Amino acid sequence: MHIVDGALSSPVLITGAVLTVIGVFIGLKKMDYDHLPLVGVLASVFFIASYIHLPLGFSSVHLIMNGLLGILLGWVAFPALLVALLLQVIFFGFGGLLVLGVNTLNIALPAVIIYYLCYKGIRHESAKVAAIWGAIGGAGAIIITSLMVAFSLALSGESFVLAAKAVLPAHIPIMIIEGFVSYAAVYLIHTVKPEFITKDAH
Amino acid sequence: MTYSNKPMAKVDTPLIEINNLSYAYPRRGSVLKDVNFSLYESERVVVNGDNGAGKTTLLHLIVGLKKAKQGDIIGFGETCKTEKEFNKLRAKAGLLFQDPDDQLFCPTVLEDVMFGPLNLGFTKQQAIEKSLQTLKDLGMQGFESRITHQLSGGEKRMITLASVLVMEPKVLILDEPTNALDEKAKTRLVNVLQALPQAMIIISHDKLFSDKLATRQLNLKDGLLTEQLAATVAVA
Amino acid sequence: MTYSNKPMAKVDTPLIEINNLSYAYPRRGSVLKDVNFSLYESERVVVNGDNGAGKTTLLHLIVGLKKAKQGDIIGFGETCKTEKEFNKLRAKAGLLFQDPDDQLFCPTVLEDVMFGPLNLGFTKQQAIEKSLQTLKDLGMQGFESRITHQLSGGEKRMITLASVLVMEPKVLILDEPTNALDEKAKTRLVNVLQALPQAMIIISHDKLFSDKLATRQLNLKDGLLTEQLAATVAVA
Amino acid sequence: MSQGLEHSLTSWSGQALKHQASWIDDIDARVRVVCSGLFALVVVSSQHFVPALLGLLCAFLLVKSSKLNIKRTLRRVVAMDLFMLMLICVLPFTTPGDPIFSVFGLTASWQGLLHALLITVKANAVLLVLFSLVATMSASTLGHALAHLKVPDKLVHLMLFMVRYLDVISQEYKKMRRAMQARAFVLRTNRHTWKSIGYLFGMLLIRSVERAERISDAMKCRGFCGRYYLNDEMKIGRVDVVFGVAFLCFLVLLIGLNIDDLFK
Ligand SMILES: Nc1ncnc2c1ncn2[C@@H]1O[C@H](COP(=O)(O)OP(=O)(O)OP(=O)(O)O)[C@@H](O)[C@H]1O
Ligand SMILES: Nc1ncnc2c1ncn2[C@@H]1O[C@H](COP(=O)(O)OP(=O)(O)OP(=O)(O)O)[C@@H](O)[C@H]1O
Ligand SMILES: [Mg+2]
Ligand SMILES: [Mg+2]
Repeated sequence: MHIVDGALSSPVLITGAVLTVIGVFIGLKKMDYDHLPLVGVLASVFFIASYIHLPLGFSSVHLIMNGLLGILLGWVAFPALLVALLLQVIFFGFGGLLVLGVNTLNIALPAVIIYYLCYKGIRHESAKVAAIWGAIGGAGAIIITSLMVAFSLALSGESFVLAAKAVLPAHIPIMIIEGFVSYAAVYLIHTVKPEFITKDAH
Repeated sequence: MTYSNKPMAKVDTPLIEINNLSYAYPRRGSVLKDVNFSLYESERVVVNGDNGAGKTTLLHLIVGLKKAKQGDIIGFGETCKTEKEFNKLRAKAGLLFQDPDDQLFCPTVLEDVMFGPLNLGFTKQQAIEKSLQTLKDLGMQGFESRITHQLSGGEKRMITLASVLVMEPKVLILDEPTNALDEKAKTRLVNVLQALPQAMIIISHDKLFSDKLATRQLNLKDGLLTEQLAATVAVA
Repeated sequence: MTYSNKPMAKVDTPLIEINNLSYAYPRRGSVLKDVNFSLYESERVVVNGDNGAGKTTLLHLIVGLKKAKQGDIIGFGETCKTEKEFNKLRAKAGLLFQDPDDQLFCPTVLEDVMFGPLNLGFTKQQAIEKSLQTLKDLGMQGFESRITHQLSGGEKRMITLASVLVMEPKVLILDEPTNALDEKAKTRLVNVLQALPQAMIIISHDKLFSDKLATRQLNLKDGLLTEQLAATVAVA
Repeated sequence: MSQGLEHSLTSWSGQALKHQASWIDDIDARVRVVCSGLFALVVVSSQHFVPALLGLLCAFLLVKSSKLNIKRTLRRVVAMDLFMLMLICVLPFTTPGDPIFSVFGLTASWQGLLHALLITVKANAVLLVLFSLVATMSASTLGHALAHLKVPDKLVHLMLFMVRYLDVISQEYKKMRRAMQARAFVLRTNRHTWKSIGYLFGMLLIRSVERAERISDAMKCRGFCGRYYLNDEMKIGRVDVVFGVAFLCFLVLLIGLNIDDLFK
């Protein structure tokens, strides 16, 4: 999921960085100082989500959960994910510094798209229906993310096209898992604390 | 009640045995030093100790949630080393956590109680039946569709107890079960625990509570586990 | 120590007065019913009550973090209704939260302690001086550049106390300050609190702790706040 | 292996990577951040092996002098290099050029192999410099440095909040995870596992939101009125200037090597 430094071409890097800056700018505009604790705490939960490794056959995958983050935070997902990814690069070596823009865009833009797609559905009064929208959001975010990763690779040169083609099928199991996990998470939130979803986080 | 009424092969083999167990936290230094301990059938052992003495650590070591650098844990006759062995042990030794909130993660009570049986491989239908029965045995019928997060402290404690008992453990391990309970809930818990047939290891800061339950009292201090001398022993 | 040594105009006007306060949570029903209470200068009032009795709720109502549907809160002679009025009250009535982690949100100790004075309008230089002085008064000098989340439980508690005291409140409101403290840290806290001149409202489950500090004990039960009859009163 | 990964990550709580005190710790945080940023820019845009390899060499020297725990540092880099290995396997076959060998009708090219190696060198160089210059300070120092570098205030405070509560929340996560384990829960590839993890995650979210409410309350109690403050003075000293200038000279050298037509 994290692309490393050196692989992508400069136009892709620059486009990614510019779009991320715009996204972060919109996110920061939408975020009051009063919401900082909430956003900070939620961002940490998603940071921790990426620690959770689930077994998949002989290997394992970690959760991304950007769909759910998008549903909860909307545009604020951009700054939240930028900070999370920055910390992951510096202290864990996941990804790279110059591709930070592209990586953030690839994860945060799907989150925002999902926010608009599932905004209504997630607020449905039936927990089951809301959870299905949660699952769609969770799985959908992964599809969009993997498409975007594939595009960033393919646009960087002929030689990456094969790698780009491999990205999509590699993400299908992750997509399924995230769908189920998001379903359960939304179902739980909806039963236990519905006001958390129904009232806007920002 | 119906828990574990099959007799053990021999009464004098300990259910759980700990030999020369030592443990240290990375930055804090040694917490347990060379601890030895055996739990026999139908005993209720209370472990006393100050805050931070390492009681919780000891319990977590017993069920393998932390791995000791030194020492053996023998559960039901088998030495446990690997995660797989400990997992088998955990099905027979139910641990009640210090903070009920940490243990309840499902939306409704029934789902939470079902979680254990499902892990043990029961079908959904069986798990539901078992759970309802256990709730009933504890006098918590009618709670199954309540939302865990909205229960009171005492109710949460009873539900965590149910979610451990439903797995029909041979040993119950309770980490400060009376924590944050009021008097009424405490009395209720004592009555429930006294009626259970399982052997127990109990941590409690509450003198009255432990005196009512204990058949043997131990003391954990400076990393050493010693028999408490002035033990007041209840009728087993 | 140097806190609030200006004498009040009259000793018999209560610092904080609560009249006919009632509160109910949406789904849970009534938690407080018609509570009356006054706090006078240099009193240390301990409020006892079971879990879920509504003690924390009461404290949050006093400083206006929750708004009562019914009843008056009169702080330092002025009835508080609006957020602005409560904001003024909060500067004079320092609340210590049940969980220190909720209260220490700045990266370093000094920044955390400075947070209050800066909000009160002091300059950065003054805020630093005040904070260092307060830390020194509490025997926590040398902690200013430590990182808050790497402190131990007892240290966290002392720093939250410092961050409240630095605002020079006239009243201290403590929500289970001994929670999760070991004996040594508790003794230290008792000594510090006994030396402070402020009036206090304290919630504590710890009988020994409250007996050492209380000049008056109240009991919160079924939403009613009553004088505890068999109160053991320490020397004020 | 997944268990090991999970463990090593959840124990991070904003502290610096494990290392012994070194002269790098004395350098101003801003200088370190800016230097590593520029380094990444120069090395990643290098077209040739010579500047990239020089960069990697420089990175090794910095890792050595920052006295990082070598074993742990390597473990982090290796995790990334596993990904690179895949690239090295794929790129030679997809890049046209002089053939090395061919299997199943696919031909591996020298150009592809070199390209893959160049990417590997660059990525490793950038990471190692980040580890030695930036990760040797704690995350809150990094936040302060970013604030001084005019990164938007909200972003900096967001990062500080996040670092502050990562540890608290990961403790909660670990406790709940242990409680599940104690009830004989084993991670498997099935729906029961995914549902349980979903519940765990949802519960974690709810507890965190409730905590955020309490934090907001605590801030109100201390007269919060919409402003955050940071306190620390950062001063540029002689060491900082010397290091900064030396590092810049090195970067200029790398740029020069790139412009030079020598390799064409
Ligand atoms: N993850 C950890 N890392 C470092 N030290 C720890 C960790 N967990 C616990 N400790 C320390 O180990 C000691 C023993 O902790 P433990 O929780 O076992 O005590 P306890 O006897 O259960 O106390 P309590 O009565 O408060 O529950 C304590 O001093 C604690 O600070
Ligand atoms: N946000 C809320 N929504 C609904 N009910 C709540 C809420 N917060 C608290 N309660 C309920 O109100 C009651 C009083 O809670 P409160 O936290 O004031 O109790 P407490 O006396 O402080 O208990 P403890 O000793 O556990 O701290 C409890 O039964 C609790 O379940
Ligand atoms: Mg304990
Ligand atoms: Mg309370």
